[in-house]
Amino acid sequence: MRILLGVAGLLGFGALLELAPRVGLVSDRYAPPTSTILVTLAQRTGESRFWLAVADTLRTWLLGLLIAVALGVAVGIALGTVPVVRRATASTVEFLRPIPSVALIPLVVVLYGSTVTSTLVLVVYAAFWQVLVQVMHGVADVDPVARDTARTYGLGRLARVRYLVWPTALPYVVTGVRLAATVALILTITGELVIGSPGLGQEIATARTSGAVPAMYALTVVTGLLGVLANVATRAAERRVLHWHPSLRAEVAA
Amino acid sequence: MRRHLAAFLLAPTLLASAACGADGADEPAPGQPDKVTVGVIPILDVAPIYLGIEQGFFDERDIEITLEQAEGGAAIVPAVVSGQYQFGFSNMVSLLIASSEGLPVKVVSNGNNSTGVDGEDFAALMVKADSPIRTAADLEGKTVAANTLQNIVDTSVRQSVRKAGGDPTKVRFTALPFPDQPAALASGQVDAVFVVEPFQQAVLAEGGRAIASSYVDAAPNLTVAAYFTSQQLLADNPDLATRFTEAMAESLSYADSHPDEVRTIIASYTEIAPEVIEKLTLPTFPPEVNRESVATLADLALEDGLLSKAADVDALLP
Amino acid sequence: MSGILARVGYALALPVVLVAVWWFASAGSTDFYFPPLSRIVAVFPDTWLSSRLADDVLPSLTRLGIGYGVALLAGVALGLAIGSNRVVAAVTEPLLEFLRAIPPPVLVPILILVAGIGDTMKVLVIVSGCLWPVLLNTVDGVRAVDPVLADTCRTYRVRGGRRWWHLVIRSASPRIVTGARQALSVGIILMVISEMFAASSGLGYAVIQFKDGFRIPQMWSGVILLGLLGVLLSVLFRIVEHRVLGWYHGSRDGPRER
Amino acid sequence: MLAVEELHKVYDGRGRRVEAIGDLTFEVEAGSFVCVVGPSGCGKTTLLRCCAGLLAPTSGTVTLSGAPVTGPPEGLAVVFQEYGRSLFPWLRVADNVDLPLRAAGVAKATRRELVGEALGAVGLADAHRAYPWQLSGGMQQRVAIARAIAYQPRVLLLDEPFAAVDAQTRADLEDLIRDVWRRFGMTLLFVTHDIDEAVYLGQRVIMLTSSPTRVAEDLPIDLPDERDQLTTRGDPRFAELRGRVYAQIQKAKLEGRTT
Repeated sequence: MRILLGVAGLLGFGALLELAPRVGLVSDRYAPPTSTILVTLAQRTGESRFWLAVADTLRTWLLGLLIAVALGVAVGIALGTVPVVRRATASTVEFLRPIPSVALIPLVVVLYGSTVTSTLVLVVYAAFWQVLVQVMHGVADVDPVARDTARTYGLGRLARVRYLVWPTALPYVVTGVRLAATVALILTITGELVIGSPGLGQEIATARTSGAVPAMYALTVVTGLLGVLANVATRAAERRVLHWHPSLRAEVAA
Repeated sequence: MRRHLAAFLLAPTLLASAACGADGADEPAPGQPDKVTVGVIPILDVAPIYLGIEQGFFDERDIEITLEQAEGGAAIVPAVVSGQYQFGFSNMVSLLIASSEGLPVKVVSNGNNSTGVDGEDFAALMVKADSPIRTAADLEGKTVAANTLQNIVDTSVRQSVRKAGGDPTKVRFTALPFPDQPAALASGQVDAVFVVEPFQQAVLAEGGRAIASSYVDAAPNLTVAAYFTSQQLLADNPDLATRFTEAMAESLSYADSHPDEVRTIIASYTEIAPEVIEKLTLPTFPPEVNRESVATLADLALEDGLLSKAADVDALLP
Repeated sequence: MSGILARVGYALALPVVLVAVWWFASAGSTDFYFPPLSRIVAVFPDTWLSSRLADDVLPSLTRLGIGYGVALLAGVALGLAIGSNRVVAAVTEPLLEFLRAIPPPVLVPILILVAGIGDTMKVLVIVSGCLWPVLLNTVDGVRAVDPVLADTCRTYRVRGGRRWWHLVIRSASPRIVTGARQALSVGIILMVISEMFAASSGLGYAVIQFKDGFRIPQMWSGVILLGLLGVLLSVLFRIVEHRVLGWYHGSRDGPRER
Repeated sequence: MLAVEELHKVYDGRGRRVEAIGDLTFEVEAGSFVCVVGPSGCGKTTLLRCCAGLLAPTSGTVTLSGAPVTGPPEGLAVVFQEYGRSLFPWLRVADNVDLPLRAAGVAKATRRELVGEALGAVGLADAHRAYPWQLSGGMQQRVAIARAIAYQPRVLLLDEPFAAVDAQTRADLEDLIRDVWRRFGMTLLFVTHDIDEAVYLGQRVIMLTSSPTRVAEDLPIDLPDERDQLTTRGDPRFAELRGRVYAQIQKAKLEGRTT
């Protein structure tokens, strides 16, 4: 029953967008009816250029996410495990985290022009913090009693990380990756849109400059669908990775 | 490169970018043509280089060109300086500002000039048909759209306002890409636009009317834009630079003498409808840069506060 | 006393070191795009404390304030409606999941078409991004209202506006605040992005103009200012959060005073 | 005052039909203190929620001084077992007590007086400005009771109110509730699983069978009105009555298992 209602909601929204321009509520030059958008979308999916753009976006997104997660986990564990280091770096993390990644746009454009590197820097910067914060919370969540027992059994620092810190931090890492994935996708497409590196974002920019309004809406719908797919995929991956884990994972307020 | 060392120090993310590295032009093997990337803007003014490639003027001189499109001169200059592009196309004011700010840029060939005829130039300051604005002086307190700011467009428009007896400091500018300007003007979000072809036709098609030919007001036979490179490339590969200049000179005179071919080539790199291309007013493509016009531009830019100190025009021009 | 000293010491140690490293590493730099930090700092006052403060910084912050405020109100109102009505929730859920997934900056070109290039467009861009975190967290918050507290309200006939405030909104407030914090970081990003498209004022616009004007030290100072703004707003948010959720932090950490 | 006639309640969950209450009929006279006790899981809480108008019975009726109860009626208050969750954590103690009065539109001066008196009655006169989470469990339940008193209900329903507090606090709260009952002349329906508590507090004890719940026995408690933890609990009559109730509950549990 719920699914029916959900579909009704979507259709209702589609119908609203269909009628608004037809009935003259909004000029159809700026808000084409849903049917035109879907037709354009169908046409676009026929062209290879569209799939190339999707591939570019996915590649930049996943590469950026990968770098961010690798850096985030490495730095997170490095900073998190040693209490002194953790306290010393806490303020720096709190200082750098809220800096909006888009502030780097002029910088990267000047350094790397409108290439994938520029967008990658944005994506990595934004996604890195999501992972780092969760990992540091995960590492801090290690039960002190467990840590002391491990030490009494003579487990070296590396062994402790492998057998104690990592399993405890894993649920946080996975949450961090899920949050990072969403942010990474947003920054990937934003980078393509504003900087002009190849991908869906740039397709939207080109559609805009050539005044192809229905194409702009169609591509926006695609970014939305991509976002939904990303959310579904990361949540599924999270369930699979953590199925063995009693769901005591706490999503720390990012 | 020292830049990556500096990047390395700055922040963890730039660490990531250092890993990706910037791609510079690789030295061509002997006998192989120079692989060269040129940054251009997808507007009318760059038709000659497209024609030059088509006519093989560059192949004859062992230059294999790929053209990359960008928003405006301000975006192309850093790309040329960083070596991402070897040559670039930019309006004169951006180049004047860049060189006065210490950027190692050098003009290697003229780009294009205004027609020099008031009211029949390839670019114009335009308003809506029913707009109360009659002359440029009426723009005081109004908003004018320009593709990027601090470039030749706002400098020339200010000169038109000055010439019409208005106070240019009271005119507000908004950065808006050329393709968005006709719609913004039609819907009244901006009071006036300065558009080059083919967007001039688009505004005319919607009943817009020109109130000034700012490029003509700025200076007679104004050199609007030019092709440039970095001092770095001039030092590393002077021969490539001279060959590029010769090829460009040939392309420019070819374009000047074959206006109809200019129109057909435009269709290849823009999404302009053929019937509109027929009605376009073409700029002129003299091979030589009009030095006085550039000097006037430099004075205007200084007066408008775009330059922090007087520009050394001779250091910039070939 | 030493406790505070240690805390301040820890907090300042690394930042001071990093700034020093940046200062000396870039001291001799003649690289056009990596000017010495000393030059950036020297340029900072007369770039930002001049007329630009009123021409660019103020408009940006006003637009952010209005957009964020509208998104907060709309988000909470819609969240309350959706969270408390099962049918409405079922109908809107997939639609919200889709609209939430659209990267907010992508809406800028569309909003330019629909709302032009003036301040309305910029505020709408900020609202379109900030709305979702608040809305979705409010829905979760409303659903997490304690049934015993709800029964208490029914028994004592606490109804209407008073019920909405004391039962629903106040018990959902911890989640709403989480949403508000996420919305703030999105808001800042959208403030900058909306000024990079078609603008004649604002922080994002100013930084782009410096870039296009090849005034790199000023551009860097703009980037730093944006960073400081991000940090300042997150600190301000934490202060407000502590006042609004004093009871919540107290109840979570267990009775201390008694 | 409060009459329950042939109350019947069935929970129709997904594929599971649970007959919480079979057939209950009893009456609580005005001003009396009636306890209800039964084996765990015999629908005591369901009964109380039906009486409070929070839950609609499948059949049968509950009437409060003649009027059928379809929703939470006026002049009725409830004290829940999870005291922590029935107080507003974001309101100070005084505001928690004051909220129902504000909802009922009582004048400000009267409200301040009622709140002061109620908090005084439960021994929390100095805790006006504290937050609930700053108080111990027992004190939080006192706030809930104070809130009920201030509301001046004709009927007060208590759903195992002292189950979640330690023994000593429970004894104090038992004495407090008796004192409150006598002082404010309310009608009380007190649901508990603690047999001793039921006998110690109630004028009557209604014993329920296991589900489907019926009234096993309605036992008047003829202990003296003046009661205290030492003498009353030491009284042989108390032990006798307690034994009676205990046997009845054991019987009900056995029946529950066999049917």
